[in-house]
Amino acid sequence: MTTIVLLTLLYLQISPPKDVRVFDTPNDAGGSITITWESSPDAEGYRILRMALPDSVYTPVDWVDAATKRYVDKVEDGVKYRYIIRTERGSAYADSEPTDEVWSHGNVFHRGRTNVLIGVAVYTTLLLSFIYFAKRGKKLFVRKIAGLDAVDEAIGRATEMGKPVLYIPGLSTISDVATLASLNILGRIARKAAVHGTRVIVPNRNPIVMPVCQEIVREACLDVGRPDVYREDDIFYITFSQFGYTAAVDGIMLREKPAANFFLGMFWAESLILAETGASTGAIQIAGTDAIHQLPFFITACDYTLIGEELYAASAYLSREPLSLGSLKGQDWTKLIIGGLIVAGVILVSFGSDWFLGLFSS
Amino acid sequence: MSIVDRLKTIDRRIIFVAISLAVIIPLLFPIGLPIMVSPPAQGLYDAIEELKPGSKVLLSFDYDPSTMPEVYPMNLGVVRHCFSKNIKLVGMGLWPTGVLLGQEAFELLAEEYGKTYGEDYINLGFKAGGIVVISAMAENIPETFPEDYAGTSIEEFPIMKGVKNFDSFGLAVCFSAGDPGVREWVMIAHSRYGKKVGAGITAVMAPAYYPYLQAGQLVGLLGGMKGAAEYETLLKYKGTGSAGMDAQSIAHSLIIVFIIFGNVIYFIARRKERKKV
Amino acid sequence: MFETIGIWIAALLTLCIFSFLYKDNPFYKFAEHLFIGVSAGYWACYYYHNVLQPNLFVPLFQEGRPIFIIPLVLGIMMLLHLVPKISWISRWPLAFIVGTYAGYYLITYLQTNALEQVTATLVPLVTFSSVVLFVGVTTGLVYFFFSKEHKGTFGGIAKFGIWFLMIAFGASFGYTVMARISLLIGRMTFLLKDWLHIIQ
Amino acid sequence: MKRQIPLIITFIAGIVMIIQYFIPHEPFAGMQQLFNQWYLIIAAFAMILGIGNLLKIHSGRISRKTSGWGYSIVLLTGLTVMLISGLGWGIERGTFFFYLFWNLHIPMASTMFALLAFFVASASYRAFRARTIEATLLLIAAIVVMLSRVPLGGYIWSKIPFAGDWIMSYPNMAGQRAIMIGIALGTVSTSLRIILGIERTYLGGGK
Repeated sequence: MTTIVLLTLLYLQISPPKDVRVFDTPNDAGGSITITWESSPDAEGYRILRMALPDSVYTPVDWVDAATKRYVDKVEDGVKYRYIIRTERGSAYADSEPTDEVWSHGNVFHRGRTNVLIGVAVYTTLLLSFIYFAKRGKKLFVRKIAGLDAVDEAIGRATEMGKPVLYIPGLSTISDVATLASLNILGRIARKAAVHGTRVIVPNRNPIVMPVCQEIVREACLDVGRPDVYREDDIFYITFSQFGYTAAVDGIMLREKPAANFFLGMFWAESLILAETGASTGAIQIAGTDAIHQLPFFITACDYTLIGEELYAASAYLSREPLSLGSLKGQDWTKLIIGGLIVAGVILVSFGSDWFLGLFSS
Repeated sequence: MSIVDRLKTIDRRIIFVAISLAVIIPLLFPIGLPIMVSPPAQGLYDAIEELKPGSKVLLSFDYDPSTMPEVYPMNLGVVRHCFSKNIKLVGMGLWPTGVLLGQEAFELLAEEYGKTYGEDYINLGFKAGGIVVISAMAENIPETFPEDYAGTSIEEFPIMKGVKNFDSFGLAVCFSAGDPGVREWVMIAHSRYGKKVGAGITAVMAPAYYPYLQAGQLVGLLGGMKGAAEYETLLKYKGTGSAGMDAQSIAHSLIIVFIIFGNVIYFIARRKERKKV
Repeated sequence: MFETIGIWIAALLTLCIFSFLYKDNPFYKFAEHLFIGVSAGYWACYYYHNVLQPNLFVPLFQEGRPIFIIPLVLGIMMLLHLVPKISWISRWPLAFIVGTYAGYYLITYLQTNALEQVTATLVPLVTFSSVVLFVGVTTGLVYFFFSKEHKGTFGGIAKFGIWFLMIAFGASFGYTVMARISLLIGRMTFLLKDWLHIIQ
Repeated sequence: MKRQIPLIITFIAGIVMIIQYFIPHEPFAGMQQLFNQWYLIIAAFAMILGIGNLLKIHSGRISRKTSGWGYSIVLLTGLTVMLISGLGWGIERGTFFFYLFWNLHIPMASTMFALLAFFVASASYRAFRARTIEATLLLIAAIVVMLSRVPLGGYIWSKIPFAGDWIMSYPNMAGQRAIMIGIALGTVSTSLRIILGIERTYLGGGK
């Protein structure tokens, strides 16, 4: 009798979790239900109990510690479930009310990403229409990009001095846009160098980029009718280690004394080590990267630096190929639109209107 | 060649020697310049002070040996602080080598404070995927990390009992030297699940994270060796962070002097040339 | 014992690398080549144990997931670059990688790098600082406008933009100096403390 | 065949990635992770290509006895020892591989990284000269921010730490933002050109 009383007392002392909510986990592929609750001050932990309808028995699924207030359960799609969250303390416990019926299903569209969809749609339409105009033969102008005009001068100097050109295609992988932009420029440089019979040394950190560089330089030599200039051993892999690669390139700069160094692509902290060593050998240095943190170092230690988007624009600038020029135009016009949005937005916000901000957040 | 001309084309090896001395001498003969604690460092310290003994803190070791001089002292500082307050620690890493360094810190201090692996602290190891790993942890930690760094099932360790997601932790601290790191922790653990997040990061990264601090997305921030030294000051303890601060200030000031000197020489030379014309 | 030998090796190699600051020399060359060999080997083993094992061999051979034959074939195609006659097959895996990331960047960059930055710029022009921010971003954008020669008023605005970029570069440079010194302090501490035991 | 199939692969891979971003439903769920895994596998195979290239070049140097061929022996020895120990006995803590990693690789990498302290000094001495307006702005911003980071700055003028922070959070932020927006637009447009097969440098030769 006393035990029953004591147990009841204990039972009464413990409060169940409050405000238990269940819902189908949003924006997912299905198979999952989320349960949340307000913690009970008495809990040592909570037991999650689940009943799949039409069953009538709750079975324990899991036990979580007292700090937990959210549980994601893996379930079968389309089956209806009810849950109970049980506060536990020693052998005493208190159950929450059973939840409403809930079932999970996969979502066909991610609702939080509508504004991205619209943004991408608008931008690609703009780009596509400019590419279309370019294809139709509309003349397109591109402003001067100082670093690129210096490329010929640099190769010319290397030829005069009878020294090689060093080309670093960045340290990143092939899918990096900076690497692709760099490979475009490599093709042009290799062609110019091949005409003069100047060696181009391309050390690689990324083994995926290496074979592409080889192919680009080989084709460039073939293109200008100088297959004899191509030396496969000049386009090689060093190591995937960032600083191992840096150590090796520093060595190459001091031993081969290239007359021109090109650092184009993605760089990390090694940027200044490379650029300063290159500067000490007296080479003309042309750099370009979209790594914002490395730009200051290239700006201080190199003769010319392509800043961010200028690197991407380089391939259009050098090739004057209409499709690339067209998409560059598209970028420019989008910049105008963004500039306009900023001006309009700042004016609106200054007068206390906030709805504009909501358009951009997800 | 006049003195001015010679100074204009100064051999950079002279600069190198000067910098080396500016670092070595203060390390050998410390001056003990005062270290002022900045609000971001105080913020992280307070966040840990507020936690009750027995609560859990999640540590993410997202750095590597090359940034060890900056980040490792912070890692030691935070582990020391938590162990001294009997706070339990769960470590993990989004960078493979970070896990090793985190484990070093754990073992070093566990001995000092008499802590047991699996009860007072655990290292869940490395998992590739960055933000995906953090999102998966928010749903289910035992599923994301079924084993600890040494391959033992986490069910065998009392510290992991009932730990399902971030709710079990009073705070998450990310020691970060790049991506993935703090940004991902803030995006998922704080912005989506409301967890308090603190960070210890390299000085290079620090400016990018001040906005996070202002917006309250980070409870505290240690930036570079200076941040580590500040934390050591708060713990009333002298570690490698504090030891480096003298050298840091002197070498840094020396570089400023070099720049000013370089410009003075440049202007004198230019005036001379103009006179010649 | 092993630890002491390890510290000595580490210390001597540290000095070999530092010797580069004086000039190129046999010690540096030795360390450099050793470094290349060791690190290339390290990353190859790392990829074998942390990528090929868990991401390919386990799902394919232990869990029997046939879809993983695709990356295996793509990987082997990559190696066919070595066979001159069919080296063009190595373009297939490249095409897969480049395509995948192009799709990924197409949707993620616009949001994280453009939309979020624009939103952050939309602040009321009530303080001097907010005006600076506004002017800096807009004139900076003008600098990156490629379709018009930078002349006249337009050139003037672009010039203003490049000034902002220069301030940004100077500031970031100045900010990182301290971090770079810490790295040197780290190495010096290793030499003076762990190796020579001169400091505590 | 040599060009068409890769272009089709690129197109399909790109489109799938775009779709999976907006549609969380099967079969697109988890696609991004799967493709990322595949990328890593291809990268691992490329690593074999890289190691092969390294072996070819340095064994060539040794057999031809070109100048400095002795260093090639050092390189190949380091490579072989790492490969044998790592593939044979694993890479965990406590293995010989790890010992070499810890006592050879890490100290050399950290020291290379630490060279930056010297180069930051020499670059700033050489390049931070008030030659033009641009260079002067660069110089002033750098000096103010540098001073704000050490106690010295506060002694010179108590407002310097504040000025440094201000430059970092406003003019610096503005400049970086302009660059970032440009990069984002450039990246998206390059990606579009890749998917449409206009940009095809990665196939070699650029044609």
